[in-house]
Amino acid sequence: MIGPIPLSHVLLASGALFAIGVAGALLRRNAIQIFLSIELMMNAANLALIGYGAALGTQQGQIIVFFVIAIAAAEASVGLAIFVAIFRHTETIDVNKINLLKW
Amino acid sequence: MERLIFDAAALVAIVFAGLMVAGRDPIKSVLALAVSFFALAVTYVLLLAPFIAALQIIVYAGAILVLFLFLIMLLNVGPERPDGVRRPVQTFLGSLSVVVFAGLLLGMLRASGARLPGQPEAVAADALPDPKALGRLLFSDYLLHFEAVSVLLLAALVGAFVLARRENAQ
Amino acid sequence: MTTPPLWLIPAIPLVGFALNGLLGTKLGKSFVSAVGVGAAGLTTVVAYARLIPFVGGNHQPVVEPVASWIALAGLSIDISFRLDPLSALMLSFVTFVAFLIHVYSIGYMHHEATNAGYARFFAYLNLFLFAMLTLVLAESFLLMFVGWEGVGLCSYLLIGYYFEADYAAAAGRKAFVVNRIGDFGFLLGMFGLFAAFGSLNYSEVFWKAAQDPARFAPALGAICLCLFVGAMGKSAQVPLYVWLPDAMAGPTPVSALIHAATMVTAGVYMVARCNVLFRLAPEVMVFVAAIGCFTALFAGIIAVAQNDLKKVLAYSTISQLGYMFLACGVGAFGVGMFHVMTHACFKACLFLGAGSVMHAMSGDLDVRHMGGLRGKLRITYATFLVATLAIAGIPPLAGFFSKDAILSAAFDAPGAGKVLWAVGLATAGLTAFYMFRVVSLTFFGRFRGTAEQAHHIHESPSSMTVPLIVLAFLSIGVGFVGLPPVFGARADLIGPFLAPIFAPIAGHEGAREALPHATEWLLMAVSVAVAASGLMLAWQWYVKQEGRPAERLAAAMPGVYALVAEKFRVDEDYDFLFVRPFNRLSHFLWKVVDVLIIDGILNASAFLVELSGDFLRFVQTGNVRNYALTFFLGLIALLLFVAGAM
Amino acid sequence: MTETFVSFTRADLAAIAPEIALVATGCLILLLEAFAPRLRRWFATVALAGVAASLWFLVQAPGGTTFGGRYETSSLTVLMGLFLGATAVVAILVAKPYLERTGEERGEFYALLLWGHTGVMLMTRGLDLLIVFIGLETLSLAFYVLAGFFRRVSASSEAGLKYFLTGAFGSAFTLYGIALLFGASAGTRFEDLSRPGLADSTAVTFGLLLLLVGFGFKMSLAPFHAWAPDVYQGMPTPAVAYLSVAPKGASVLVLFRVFGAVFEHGMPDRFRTGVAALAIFSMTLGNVVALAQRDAKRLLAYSGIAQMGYVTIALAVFGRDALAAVLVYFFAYLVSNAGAFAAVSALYPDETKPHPVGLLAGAGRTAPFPSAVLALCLFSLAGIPATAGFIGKFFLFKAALEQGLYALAVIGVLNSLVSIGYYLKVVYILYMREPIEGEAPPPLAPADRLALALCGAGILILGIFPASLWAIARQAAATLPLTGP
Repeated sequence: MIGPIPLSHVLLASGALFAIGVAGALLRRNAIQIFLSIELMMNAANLALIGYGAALGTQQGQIIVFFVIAIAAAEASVGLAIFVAIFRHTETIDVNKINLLKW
Repeated sequence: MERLIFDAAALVAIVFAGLMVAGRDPIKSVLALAVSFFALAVTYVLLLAPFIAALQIIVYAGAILVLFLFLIMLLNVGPERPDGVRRPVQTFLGSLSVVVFAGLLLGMLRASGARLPGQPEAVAADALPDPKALGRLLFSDYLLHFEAVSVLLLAALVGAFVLARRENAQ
Repeated sequence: MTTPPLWLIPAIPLVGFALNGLLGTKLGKSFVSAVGVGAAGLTTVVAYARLIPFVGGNHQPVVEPVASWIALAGLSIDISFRLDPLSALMLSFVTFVAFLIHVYSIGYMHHEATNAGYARFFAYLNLFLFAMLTLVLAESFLLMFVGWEGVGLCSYLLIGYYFEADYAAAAGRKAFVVNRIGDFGFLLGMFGLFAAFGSLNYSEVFWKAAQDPARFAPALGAICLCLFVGAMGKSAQVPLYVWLPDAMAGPTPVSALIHAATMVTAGVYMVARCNVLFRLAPEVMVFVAAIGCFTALFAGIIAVAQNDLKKVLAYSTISQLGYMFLACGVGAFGVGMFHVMTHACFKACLFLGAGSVMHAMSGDLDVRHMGGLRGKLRITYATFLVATLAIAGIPPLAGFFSKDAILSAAFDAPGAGKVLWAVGLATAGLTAFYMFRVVSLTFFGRFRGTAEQAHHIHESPSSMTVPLIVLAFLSIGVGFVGLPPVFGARADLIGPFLAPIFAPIAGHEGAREALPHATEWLLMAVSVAVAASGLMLAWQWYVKQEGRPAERLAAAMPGVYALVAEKFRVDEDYDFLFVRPFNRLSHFLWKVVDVLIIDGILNASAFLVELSGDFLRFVQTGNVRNYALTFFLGLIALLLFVAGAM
Repeated sequence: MTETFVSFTRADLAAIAPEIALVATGCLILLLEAFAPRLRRWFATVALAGVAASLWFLVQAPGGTTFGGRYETSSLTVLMGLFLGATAVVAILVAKPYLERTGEERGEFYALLLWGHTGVMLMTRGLDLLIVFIGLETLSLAFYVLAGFFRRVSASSEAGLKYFLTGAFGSAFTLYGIALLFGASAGTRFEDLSRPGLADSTAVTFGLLLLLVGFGFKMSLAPFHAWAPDVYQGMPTPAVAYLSVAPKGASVLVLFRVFGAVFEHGMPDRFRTGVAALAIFSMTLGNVVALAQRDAKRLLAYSGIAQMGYVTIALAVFGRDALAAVLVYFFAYLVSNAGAFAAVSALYPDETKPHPVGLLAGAGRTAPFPSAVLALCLFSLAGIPATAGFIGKFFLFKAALEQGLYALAVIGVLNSLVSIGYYLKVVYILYMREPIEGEAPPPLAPADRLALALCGAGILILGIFPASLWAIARQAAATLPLTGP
C-alpha cells in the first residue's frame, strides 16, 4: 500500500499500458506511431518504477525514472532525425513500404 | 479519495493510450498520448513523486510530444490509409500474442503486487516527496549515472545533427 | 648424426606451403617446383633419417612433445608426435609416394597457364602433405583430428581445382556432405572417449582400456561405432563412398596422392590405431568386416561397367579399401596395414599411369576412345601392366602377398569367416577382370580415338615416367616384406614389426592357431587361379565385344593371347547367360543404387537444408514489424515455458 | 548549506579515466572537424590514440569497486576492456580507408564510434542495472546514427530506421525487466539481486527473461535477431565490424552477472532449458539460413546469429569455466568476425551497393592478401582446428560436456559441421572462380593491411597457443561469484 493506493492497482495500470504499447508497436504501420507506442511502453515502466519505489519507501525508483526520461528525450531526438533522413529518400515513413533490405 | 483519484487517472491514461494506438491519424495519436501522459503525471503525484510529475509534463508532454507534432507537420504525414495489402498473419499473430502477453504480465503483476518481497523499514524520511533528497541521491549514489547520461545526451545531440542536417552542409 | 626431431617432418611441407602460397605467384614456375618438390623430398629424407634407425633399433614407441596446446585442470593436450611401428609404416610410404607424386606433378601440371595456378597447386599439395603427416604422427585424437580435417580441406580444395564450376561444385558438395557425416561420427567418438577415459592421448586411452577391459567395454561399442562412421566417410565405405568417384574431377596427381594412396587410407589407419578399442567391441568388429566385405564386392562390380579410366580406378580403390577393412574386421590389423602399404604403391602407379595416358590423349579418359597405346607409350604401358598384375594378385607382385594374407586371415576367422573369404575371393577375381579389361581396352587393339588425338599421342616427359618406373618397381618388390608364414617363420618381416601395436589384451582373447601350411598353399593356389582366370576372361570378352574378326585379333595380339583365346573360348550362350546379366547387374548397381538412391538421398538432404534455408530467408521480409513480431513471439514462448510453469 | 554532497573521490576518477579518455577524444575530434577540417586524415590516428589512452588507464586503474560499489575494476573488466578496445582498434583501422573511399570521412563517425564504445565499457564495468542500461542506450543511440550515417544511400537510412525501431522496442522490454527486478530487490545494484528467495519469485523470473530478451536482441540471438541481417547490410562496414562483436560480448557478460547474482545456488532447470532452447534455435536457424545467403554481409550476420547460439550454450552451462570459455570465445570471435568484416570492407569496390558473394569471384588472385585473411577468418568461424575459432568452440563444448549437457554439445558440434558449408562456399568463390571483368577490388590501404594482418595473426596465435589466454580468462572469470566449476 502506498498511502491508500494498493500497489497492485499501480502495477496493473502499468501492465495494461505496456501491453497497449506493444500492441501499437506491432500493429501500426506509421513509424511515428510505432515510436509513440514504444514511448508509451517506457512510460508504463516508469509507472511501475515509481509505484515500486513508493511501496518500498525509497526514492531510487524516482531516480531511475529521472534517467529514463532523459534517455527517452535523447532517443526521441535521434529517432526523429532518422525519420527525417528516411523520409528524404522514400517520401514515406510507412514501414510496410520501407523494405529495400531483406532476404 | 486518493485511491479513487488514482484509479480514475489510471483509467484515463489507459483509455487515451488505447485511443493513441487505435487511431490512424498520427496527430490525434500524439494528442491522445499527451492526455495519457498528463493523467500519468497525476498518478505520479499521488505516488509521492511530484518532481517526476513535473518532469513528465515539462519534458514528455511539453517537449517530446510537441517535437513529434512538429515533425508530423513538417513531413506532412497524413492518416494511415489502407495500402491494399492485407497482412493477416501479422495482424492475427500480433493481436493474439499481445493478448497472451497481457494475460501473463497482468497475472504476474497482480500476484507480485499483493505480496511485495521488499521491506518497508526504510520508509521513513527517504520516502517523502523531497526534491532535495532526490538531488542528494543523484549526486552521491547516482553520480556515475549522471555523468554517463551526459555522454548519452552528447551522442544523441551529435547524432541528430549528423542525420538531419542538410546535404549541402559540407 | 643427431636425429632430427619428429616435428620437422610435418613442418617442412608447411614451410613449403607458406613459401609457395606467399611468394609462388611472383617467383615463377621453377621456384615453385623447387620449393614444392624440395619440401616433399626433404621431408622424405628427414623421415627416413628417423625411420632407418627406428626400424633397425628396438621399435620402442617414441613420443616427442613439442608444445602444450591446451592445458586445463582435467585435461591437457600437448602437440606431440609419436613414432611407433604403425606410424613408421605409414610414414615410410606416405612421404616417399608423396615425393614421387610431387615430381610427377612438375610434368603433369606443366601446361597450367598461369603461375598463380601452378603455385596454388603445389602449395595445396604441400599443405596436404603437412596435414597427412600430422594425422599420421599425432599422439592424440585431437591432433589427429587436426590432420583429419586438414586433409579433407585440401581434398576439397583440390577436387575443385580446375574443372568448370558446376561439376566441381557438385562434386565438392557431395564430398562435403558425406565427409560431414563421417566427421560428425569421429567427433562423437572423440566426445565419448573423453567422457569415458578423461583423455584424448593415445597412450593414456589405450593403456587404460587395456588395463581394465571389463570397465570400458560397454561404452566402447558405441564409441567404436562412431569412430568407424568417421573412418567410413574418410575411407569411402558403403554408403559413404559416393564422394570418391566424383573426386576424380581433381587433377590426376591429386587422385593418386589423396584419393588413392594416402588420405583415403586414413580411416584404415585410424581403425588400426584404435585396435585396442575395437577388439574390446567385437560386435563392431563384425560390422567393420561386413561393411568392408560388402564394399569390396559392391564397388568391384560397379567398376566393371565404367568406361572412364579414372572412374574404374576410383571404384577399384573403394573396393580395395573394403579389403583393408575386411582385414581389420577379422582382427588382422597388421595385414590390413600391409595392404594399405602395397595398395599405395600400385594404385599410385595406376593413377599416375592413367594421368600419363590422359596426357597423351589430350585429356580424354574414355577407354572406348583408346586402344593400342602400348606402342607409343611404352613406359606407361609397362608400368601400368606391372601395377595391374600387382593389384590383380599375381605372384610374386606386391598385391599378391597382401591380398593373400587378407584372404587367409578371413578364412581363418571364426564365425562367418568362410563367407568373407569367399566374397573376398570373388572380388579378387573381379578385380583382375576389370583391371585387365581397361588394360586391354587402353593398350591393346586398334586405336579408336580421333585422328587429332592419334597425332598428338606421345610418351610423357621423364619427370612423369621416372616416378612411374619407381612405383612399378615398388609394386613388384614391396610385397616381400610380408611373406606368408609358409616361407618360414622369419620370412614375414612386417607382422612381427607391427606386433607390439596389436598385442593381445590380457585376459581378453587368446592367440589364434596358425593355419596349417597345406591349407595356406591351397588358399594361395586358389586365389592365384581365380585372379588368373579373371585376367584371361577379361581379354577374351573385351576382344569379342569389340566385334573384330578373330584372325585380326590373333595377329594383333601377342602369342600369349592366342593361347588364352583358344583355352577360354566362350560362346554366345555363355555370353547371354552370364555376361549380359552381369553387365546388367553392374549397371543396375551403378545407375540405380549408386547414382539414384545413395546420391539421391545425399543430394536430397543437402537440397532440403538449402531449401529450408531459402524458405527461412523469405521470412526475412524486410518489414520491421515482422521483426518486432518474431522478437515478441520469442519472448512469449520463453515466458510461457519458463515463467508460465511457476 | 555549503557542504558539498557530491561524492567523488580520486579513486572514482581513476576508475572512470578510461571512459573519460574516450569521451574527450570524441569531443576533440568533433572540435577538429568543426574548426580544422583539414586535419581529417589524422582523425583515425587521434581516435586510435584515444583508445590506446583508454586502455592504458584501464590497465593502470586500481582494482576494486568505486562509486559506492557500482563500478568495477578487476581482471575481468580489464580483460573485457582489452577485448572491446581491440575491437574498436580494428573498426577504426578499417574505417579510415573505407570513409576515404566513400568520401564520407567526417569526424562524427569516429566520435560516435568512441562514444558508443564508452557505452559498451559502461555495460561491462557497471555493477548496477541502471548503469548498464545507460551504457546500452549510449551504444544504441550512437549506432542508430552510424547505421544511417550514409544519408545519401537509401539502404543506410533504412538500416538506421530498422535498427532504431527494433532497438527501441527491445530497450523498452529491457527497461520493464529492470523495473520488475527493482521492485523485487529494492535497488538497482547487482548485489541487491542476490537476496535469498528472489530466485523463486515469478516477478523476478519475468524480469530476468525480459533482460535476457533485451540483451539477446543486442547479441542478435534468434529469435531476437531479425534486425541484424538488414542492419549489417545497410550499415557502413567498419561500424558493423564493431557492432557485430563488442556489444555481443558485453551483453553476455551482463547476463552472466545478473544471472550469477540471482541464481546463487545454480540456475533452475526450467530456466536452463529455456536458455538452452534459445541456444539451439539460434545456432540452427543461423546456420541453415546462412546457407541460402548471397550477400556477404548478410551471410556474416547469420553466421553471427549462429555463433551467438554457441555462446548461449555457455550461458546455459553457467559456471566459472563457462564464463572463461565465453571470454576466450569472444577473443576468437573478435579476430575472426571483425577480421572478416575488415576483409569484406577491403574487397568490395563500391560501398554504396550490395555486397553479393559472387562479386568476390577470383579475388584470391586479384587481391591475394585480403582474400587469404578472409579465408582464414571463415575457417576460424567454422571452427577448423588450429584456428582461434576452434579453440573457442572447444572450450565451450567442453564446458557443456563437463556439466553433463551432452545434447547441447552434440547439437553444437553438428551445427558447426553444417556451417562449414557456407563458409567454404565463400572460400570456393574466392579461389576457384575466374575474376569478373572490370570488378577489381580497390587498392589495399595500409590501415586495412594492418587490420587484416592483426586479425590473421590473432587467429593463428590464439589457435596454436591458447593456453595463456585460457589461464587469464579463468582467473578473470573467478572474480564473478558463480556457482559451479
